[in-house]
Amino acid sequence: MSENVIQIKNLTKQFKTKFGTLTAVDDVSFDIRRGENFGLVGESGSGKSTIGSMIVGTYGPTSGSITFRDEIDISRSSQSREPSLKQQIQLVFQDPGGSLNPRKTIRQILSVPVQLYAGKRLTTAEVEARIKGILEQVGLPVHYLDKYPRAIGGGEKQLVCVARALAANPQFIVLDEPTSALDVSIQAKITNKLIELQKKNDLSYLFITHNLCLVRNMCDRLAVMYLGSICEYADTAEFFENPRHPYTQMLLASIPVLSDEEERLKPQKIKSIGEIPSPLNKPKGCPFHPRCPFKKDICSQDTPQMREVSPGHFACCHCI
Amino acid sequence: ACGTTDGGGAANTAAPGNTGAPSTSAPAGATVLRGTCTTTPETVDPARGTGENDLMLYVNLYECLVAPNAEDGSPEPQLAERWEASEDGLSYTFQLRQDVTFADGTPLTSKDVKYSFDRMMTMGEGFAYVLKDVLAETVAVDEHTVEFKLSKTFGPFVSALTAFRIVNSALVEANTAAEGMYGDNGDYGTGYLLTHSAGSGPYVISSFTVHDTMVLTKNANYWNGAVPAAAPDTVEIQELTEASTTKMLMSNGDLDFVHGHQDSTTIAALTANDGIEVAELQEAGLNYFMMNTQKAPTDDVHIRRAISYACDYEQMKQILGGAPDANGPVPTNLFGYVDDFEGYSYDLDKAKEEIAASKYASDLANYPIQLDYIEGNGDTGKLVYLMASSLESLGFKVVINETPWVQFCNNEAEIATSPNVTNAFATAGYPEAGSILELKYASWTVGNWNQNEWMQDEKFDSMLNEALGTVDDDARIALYGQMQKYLVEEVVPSVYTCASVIKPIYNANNFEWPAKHATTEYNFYYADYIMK
Amino acid sequence: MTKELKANAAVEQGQNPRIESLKKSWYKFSRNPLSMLGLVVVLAVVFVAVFAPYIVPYPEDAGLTTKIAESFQGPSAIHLAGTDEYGRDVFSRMLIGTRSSLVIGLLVLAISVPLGVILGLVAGYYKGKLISRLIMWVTELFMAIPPLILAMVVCTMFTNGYLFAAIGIAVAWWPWYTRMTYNMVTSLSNELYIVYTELSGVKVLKILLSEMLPNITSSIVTKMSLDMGSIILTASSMSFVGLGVQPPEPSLGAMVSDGIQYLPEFWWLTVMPAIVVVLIVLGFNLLGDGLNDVLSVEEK
Amino acid sequence: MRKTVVAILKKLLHTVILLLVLSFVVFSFIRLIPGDPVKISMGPMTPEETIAQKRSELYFDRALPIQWAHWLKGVITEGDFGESLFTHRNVAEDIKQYLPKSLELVFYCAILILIVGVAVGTISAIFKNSWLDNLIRFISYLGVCTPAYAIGVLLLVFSYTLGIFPIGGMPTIPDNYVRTGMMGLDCLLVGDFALYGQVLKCMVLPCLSLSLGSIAYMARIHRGAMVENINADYIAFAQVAGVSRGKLVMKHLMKPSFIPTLTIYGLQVASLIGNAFIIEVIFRYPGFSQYSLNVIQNKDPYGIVAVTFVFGIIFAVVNALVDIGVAFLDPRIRINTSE
Amino acid sequence: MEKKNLALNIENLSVKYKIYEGILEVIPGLSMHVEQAERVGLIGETGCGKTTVLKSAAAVLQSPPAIVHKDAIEVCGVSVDGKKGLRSVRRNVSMIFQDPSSSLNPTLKISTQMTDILKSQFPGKRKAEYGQMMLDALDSVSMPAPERVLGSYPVQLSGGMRQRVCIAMALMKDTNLMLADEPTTALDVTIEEQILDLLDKLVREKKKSLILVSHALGAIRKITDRVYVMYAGNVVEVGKTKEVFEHPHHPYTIGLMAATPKLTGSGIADGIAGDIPSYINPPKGCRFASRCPRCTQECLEAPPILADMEDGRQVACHHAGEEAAV
Ligand SMILES: Nc1ncnc2c1ncn2[C@@H]1O[C@H](COP(=O)(O)OP(=O)(O)OP(=O)(O)O)[C@@H](O)[C@H]1O
Ligand SMILES: Nc1ncnc2c1ncn2[C@@H]1O[C@H](COP(=O)(O)OP(=O)(O)OP(=O)(O)O)[C@@H](O)[C@H]1O
Ligand SMILES: [Mg+2]
Ligand SMILES: [Mg+2]
Repeated sequence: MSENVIQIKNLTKQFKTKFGTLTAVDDVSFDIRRGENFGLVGESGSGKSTIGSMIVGTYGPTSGSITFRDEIDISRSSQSREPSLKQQIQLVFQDPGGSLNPRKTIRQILSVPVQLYAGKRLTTAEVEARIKGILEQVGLPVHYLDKYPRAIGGGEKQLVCVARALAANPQFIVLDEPTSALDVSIQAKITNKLIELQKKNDLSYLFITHNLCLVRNMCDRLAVMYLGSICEYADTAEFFENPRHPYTQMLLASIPVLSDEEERLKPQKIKSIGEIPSPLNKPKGCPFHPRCPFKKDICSQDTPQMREVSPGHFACCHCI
Repeated sequence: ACGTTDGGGAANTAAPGNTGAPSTSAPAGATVLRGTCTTTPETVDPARGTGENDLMLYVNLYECLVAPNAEDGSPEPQLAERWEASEDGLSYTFQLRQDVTFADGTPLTSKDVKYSFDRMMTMGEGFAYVLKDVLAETVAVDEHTVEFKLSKTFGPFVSALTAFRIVNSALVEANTAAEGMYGDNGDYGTGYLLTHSAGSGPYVISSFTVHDTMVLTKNANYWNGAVPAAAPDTVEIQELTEASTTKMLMSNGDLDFVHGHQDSTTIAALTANDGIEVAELQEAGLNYFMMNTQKAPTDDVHIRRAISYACDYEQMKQILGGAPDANGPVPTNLFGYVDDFEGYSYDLDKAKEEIAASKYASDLANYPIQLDYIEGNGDTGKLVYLMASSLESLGFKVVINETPWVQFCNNEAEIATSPNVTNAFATAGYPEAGSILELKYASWTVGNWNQNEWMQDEKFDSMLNEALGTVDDDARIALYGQMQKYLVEEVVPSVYTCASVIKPIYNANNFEWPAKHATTEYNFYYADYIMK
Repeated sequence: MTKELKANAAVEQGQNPRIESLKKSWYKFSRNPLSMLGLVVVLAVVFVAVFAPYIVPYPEDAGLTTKIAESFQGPSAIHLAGTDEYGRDVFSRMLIGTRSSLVIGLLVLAISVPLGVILGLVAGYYKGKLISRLIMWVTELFMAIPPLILAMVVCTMFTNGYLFAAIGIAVAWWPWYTRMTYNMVTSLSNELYIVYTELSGVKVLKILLSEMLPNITSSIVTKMSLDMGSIILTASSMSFVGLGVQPPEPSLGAMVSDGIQYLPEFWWLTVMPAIVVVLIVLGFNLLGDGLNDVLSVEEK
Repeated sequence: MRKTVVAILKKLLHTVILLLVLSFVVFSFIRLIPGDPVKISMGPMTPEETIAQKRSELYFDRALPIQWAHWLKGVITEGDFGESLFTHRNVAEDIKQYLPKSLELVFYCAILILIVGVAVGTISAIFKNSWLDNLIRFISYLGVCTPAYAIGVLLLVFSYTLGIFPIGGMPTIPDNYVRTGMMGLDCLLVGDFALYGQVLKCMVLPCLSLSLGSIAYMARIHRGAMVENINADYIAFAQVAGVSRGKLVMKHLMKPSFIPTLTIYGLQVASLIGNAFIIEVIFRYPGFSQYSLNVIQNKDPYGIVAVTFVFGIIFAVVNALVDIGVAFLDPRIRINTSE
Repeated sequence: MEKKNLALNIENLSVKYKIYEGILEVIPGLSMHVEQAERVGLIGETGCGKTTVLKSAAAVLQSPPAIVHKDAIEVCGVSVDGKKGLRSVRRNVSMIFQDPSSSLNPTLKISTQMTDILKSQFPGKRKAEYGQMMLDALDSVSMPAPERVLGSYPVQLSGGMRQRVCIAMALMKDTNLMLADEPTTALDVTIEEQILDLLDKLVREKKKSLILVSHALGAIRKITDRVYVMYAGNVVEVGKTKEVFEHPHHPYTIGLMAATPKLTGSGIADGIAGDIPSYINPPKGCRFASRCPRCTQECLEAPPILADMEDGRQVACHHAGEEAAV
């Protein structure tokens, strides 16, 4: 299965703000394969959500392209997309509370995509049956249908969000930090459910998070972003064994871990220093160079290019 | 006195000078008279105002060729020494006094008289309408002789001159703006006269803030002997609409007099205080229910008669604090009033008969009577209520509207917006029956608030023209008499409720009110006041 | 606490969730004595407004009655709030005057709320587009003038009466609803559930009506209740200067202003209707605050 | 900060343009209403020619846009707002006469509202839930619900019976004193403190009647803001970090709490001028609101336009001042608009 | 244990919040202590009452809505009771809050906020002296460009800088006890590490006692000696940090550890289903019962007591020592 679900080429997104142009995503390329769980990691403000938003069509890119299943160009905003495309690409947000309408019961919430994407008029009974089917898939009891979102817990809300995405019967789901608003104990339940559903429904995921440990445990491949650009991009196992980019190393080294065993897996010789600059005044050259312990003169001059350091493992650094 | 009640039509409270604190504008030791009224004049220009409040001001600042006399209001010389009319009644020659000077010391000459009349007739505002079709030309024959050439005979001519005031032409001309709507005459001094006086009267304006305060001070150069020392050195009149404030100021002693149509409760409350008294001044005017002769159902004379019978005259007079009777359309104290017909009395049975005789008898409910009155005009609201409930008991449907003054005027300007009946006080413009008869019933004076009757009666018009054109007094009175009889017995355009009496309240501890003058505004001639 | 439990339990069992949630809100609401006081006052006002002509001692006094002989009687058992200059019973007139206050309030809301909310929804949804700018521009235009002045200007342009007083006030009032709705809709547009429905291709009208509107109704209802008070105050200030309801029909503001000239001797002519105005406004304010508590807490 | 000011000035300009459009709307409206204000202004029996002449002088016989353009030209080139049919003089002069007096009244009210409102609100918040707090809350609730005219009448009667303050009117200011048109200020400028005292004394009642409602409202808002901020983390943090209690309340708590208060304050002050007419009528205060009421009731076209215009400007200026104040208090806004 | 030597001693603390819906019985009866120079961790799910405990210790809990009962809260031997006590307790604790952006006054400059603290700590000094003290304080938290920071408002600083400022401010007071309430949750991993290291260093250097609350279990493990695990207002497990992390006894702790994704990539256990019970009418037995795989009738009826285990650990579970069951 090497067919690409999503292929991103030279994607750039700029926002015009009061204080100038903000390049949220800067010349990013990667692809997501069919049935794959692709992790996108990076610190806050690095542009992860912006990429996700462009894929689902919240807004179009400034430049670059996004291709769906190697053929359909989807680098347009959602308004100009046809319904079938909207159906095939779904989205789950970080904040489960905010993504459910507090004035609607779970049944009403779920019936929207069910009816919208049915392609024909459904009877009430049909809708009901489908809703129940989906609810069962995500493992929520049927009596939840009559509750308002505020009456159920955070984890359950997120399951409803997943159910709502599934109701469209999609091929690809963008998961924008689906668990970071939840407690660890609940996070586990959701991630496991997501993996299970992926297998069952032959789904592909773009899994956006800043928790590297989580990516380690559920993604097939991952990309690390820093200030709008991707700095490293590899298979999960390869990445954790052999991180190449100084930022990824710093990131890994910073992870607080629970056991000595894990401690040993972390790169030892690098320490976190400096502050993350504002994306509004990005450093010239390599965006990471002000914090980089290995920086050379060239780093502050030229923007490094993405290079394949080993098969399937790309990094973007002058020093490799 | 003239055709309008006070401008605001509101209860004429008069504002004292400054009550909050002692006046600082008057020099120490000067006597100050403080009064209020609900609306102060908008200008000091004698060519513009016709309202009671305007006139109260004018009499103190300006003078006329002739003035009404104190006993009966008939004209007597003021600035003119004597006059004579030509045989054909088309020319009047006036000999002016030689000793008159304006407040600034300039002597008054025929030039001033000509200027004043020309100015008024050109501007066309104020009382100009009285002589509009009559006065052809004013000629200054020599320095102290003026000749008026008329285009047609006009019986009340001399009487009418009591409304035409003489201004200081030199002063006004010196202060005329070049640009204005009067061509060569620029603004004709209207700008200057907004806030300045230019007359020969015993007082001059020393400060005038529109709709707020006006301050009058003695004319030091008064030609007719010095203004009596007992008269107030300064008169401050403030505009004050809120009756309660007026009342409190008055009983506090912060106020010397309150002008106008206060309602009876206020008067009662105030006169309970020691020294506070009320003057009763019968105006040359009446309270009318003016019935629209063009609008159903009041276009039917039977309905109008029914309304006349439905009016509880006695109680209404009582409400107004015991006002004298009105008998017919002309005030009883006016030159030309004739009493040779029978008026109406409160008689519901007769009213019912009249209704039965009318074409609306079976259909009263479909012809509601709209009854308007002026907001805040003393006790008139009560009269209207009394009338309305009486009418309702007869089966009419009555809609009452308490209308702000301006709205009232606006409505009356056109037949479409005029109501069936209005209640208001109307007064003569010059002291003669012809004035009020023309103002209220001539077909050419419709569209003014004094005439909600909307009379279009050819017979009446020709009678009126004939009367006004008659120079001989007795003949004219006889004609007036016929008109009154005709109106009361055949046309029935109005209900004549009772005479108009204004009741200024004053503090007798502070000053002494002079002997009564037949013409209302001359009761506010401050030179006659005696301060204590 | 037991009631609370029951309410909770009912929700648990998944009966009609909407009704249950209403019940819960009601329970919360009813526990606040001030809100309940507000509700009681408002209900009483409504009751009085509807039935005043049938319950007052002298219903005829709302009209043209004149009983000059009985004028200016102080409060007594026969005339609870005394009589006025025409000898009419002030108590009866106050109660009947309540009706016009309420009717004007309702009329104003009936005009300004739908207008304001619809415009606000459209402007909010199409934020940044021409239509939105246009709407908000007009809104600002109307908000650039003090409401009372605007209302009076509009009022004097028409003739007097209920409807025109209401139109006058409504002209000054709708922009506030537009702006409020606009603000809420623009912030709702950033809510993820709206973003989601937009992304999934739900029609605009449906988003506005079934996703957004239910989320702003509670704020609008709260504002309406609070506004009732302000509108009644404004209307009474207007009738204080003679705009609006015309005599002989009683209106509270006009009663106060007419009574002022009889101060201080006949104080009841002003004081009594003024108290009624304060009471009505107080009632609506208390109710509004109560609703605000319940509805905004529910939101969280 | 400079950029903030620029932004605010831009907004002001925007408002002025808005108001010009509004004046056009008002013009059209006035032309639409039945009745002829020109005729009414000239007295009952004035002949039609004279009225027509007047109409043409006032541009009332011209097409609306022409009339409006003429008016606009007058306003822009010579500050000429047209002639009032109510006072027969230039509206600009009327404004000059009445507006300063109202502004002065509002100025004193504004000070009163600010000081008393904030003080009462602060006390209420500090003694949250005590009997004092409850009493204050109760009174301010009542205050918010009581119409200004009722308060005015009440004060009038009280003061009448007690005889403490003058119950209406203002002392006459000698003509040679007049500089700004504000009575008190003129007295101060001339140095006549005795008269200034009298002016102040006369202003007490109108000021009180006009402010009490707003004071109550401000107290409520300020209390709310304080109470909300008391729970803020930074207060707890400053408390643990050892900031003294006085500083904590008067500085660390007051400053952020003042932001919402100031916004409401601006609205209140701006609306004071519009709401003042009843008070001005009751207390015989010769101010602009009363004038507005008069021109509105007289349907005086240029008067109404000018009044709406002036109110619009006042609203805009007050709002701009509040914006500046808020930006001054709240660095978040300042920095966000100027970086 | 010699109580006099304790940096903090809380005995049988109970906290209720009165809110619109009713009374939240958040903390039913909690005891904990911190010894001199000891670093203690406090972990638990969102809403389990960690902040509440810290705030009660620092005596800054707002009442109302909080209703506090306790047998004792003593900081360095001084009880918080009475006005005097309160003041001296506050003098003896410093606290860093969860969210650096909300714990600095947004309307005051950093220098103003710091000076106000200094003025109350060291009254009567000259301006320049205060300035120097502030610079020193900022230096001690390795703040880049401290002068610029002093002249800034909080909005002008990044999250990491704000947290440094908070720490500097907390350190200005010479106290024995430092309470750190999730000082790093709002920050990114790389910055989080810097801040934790800094805090660790300072506390060690100055021999302060520390309570660190954190969601990041790794951080707790790195810095603290002893850890309290809380669940729904109760302490469910206490012990040496390393030991608790390696061999958790309480089913909640066990679930928590298992659910945390590991760098080793060994997969994720299924976590703990369900939510914290409502604090309005909390269950009368064990509050964890509804989510507990070991739950028995006993658990539903009586709340377990924190009991000593043979390995020095304390666990509040009716089934303590039955790890096998999970
Ligand atoms: N609509 C927008 N307008 C302007 N700037 C935006 C917009 N959306 C995002 N940004 C900016 O783009 C940058 C990247 O944002 P993005 O949300 O993609 O980051 P992220 O990696 O998802 O961060 P987080 O982990 O905090 O979610 C940020 O600096 C953000 O402020
Ligand atoms: N001021 C308050 N009013 C009402 N309830 C409160 C208040 N503060 C806290 N609570 C409630 O008390 C419970 C415990 O709160 P606390 O803040 O102590 O939890 P926490 O463990 O610090 O959570 P987190 O990890 O989210 O910071 C929560 O359920 C919260 O809703
Ligand atoms: Mg994001
Ligand atoms: Mg917390």
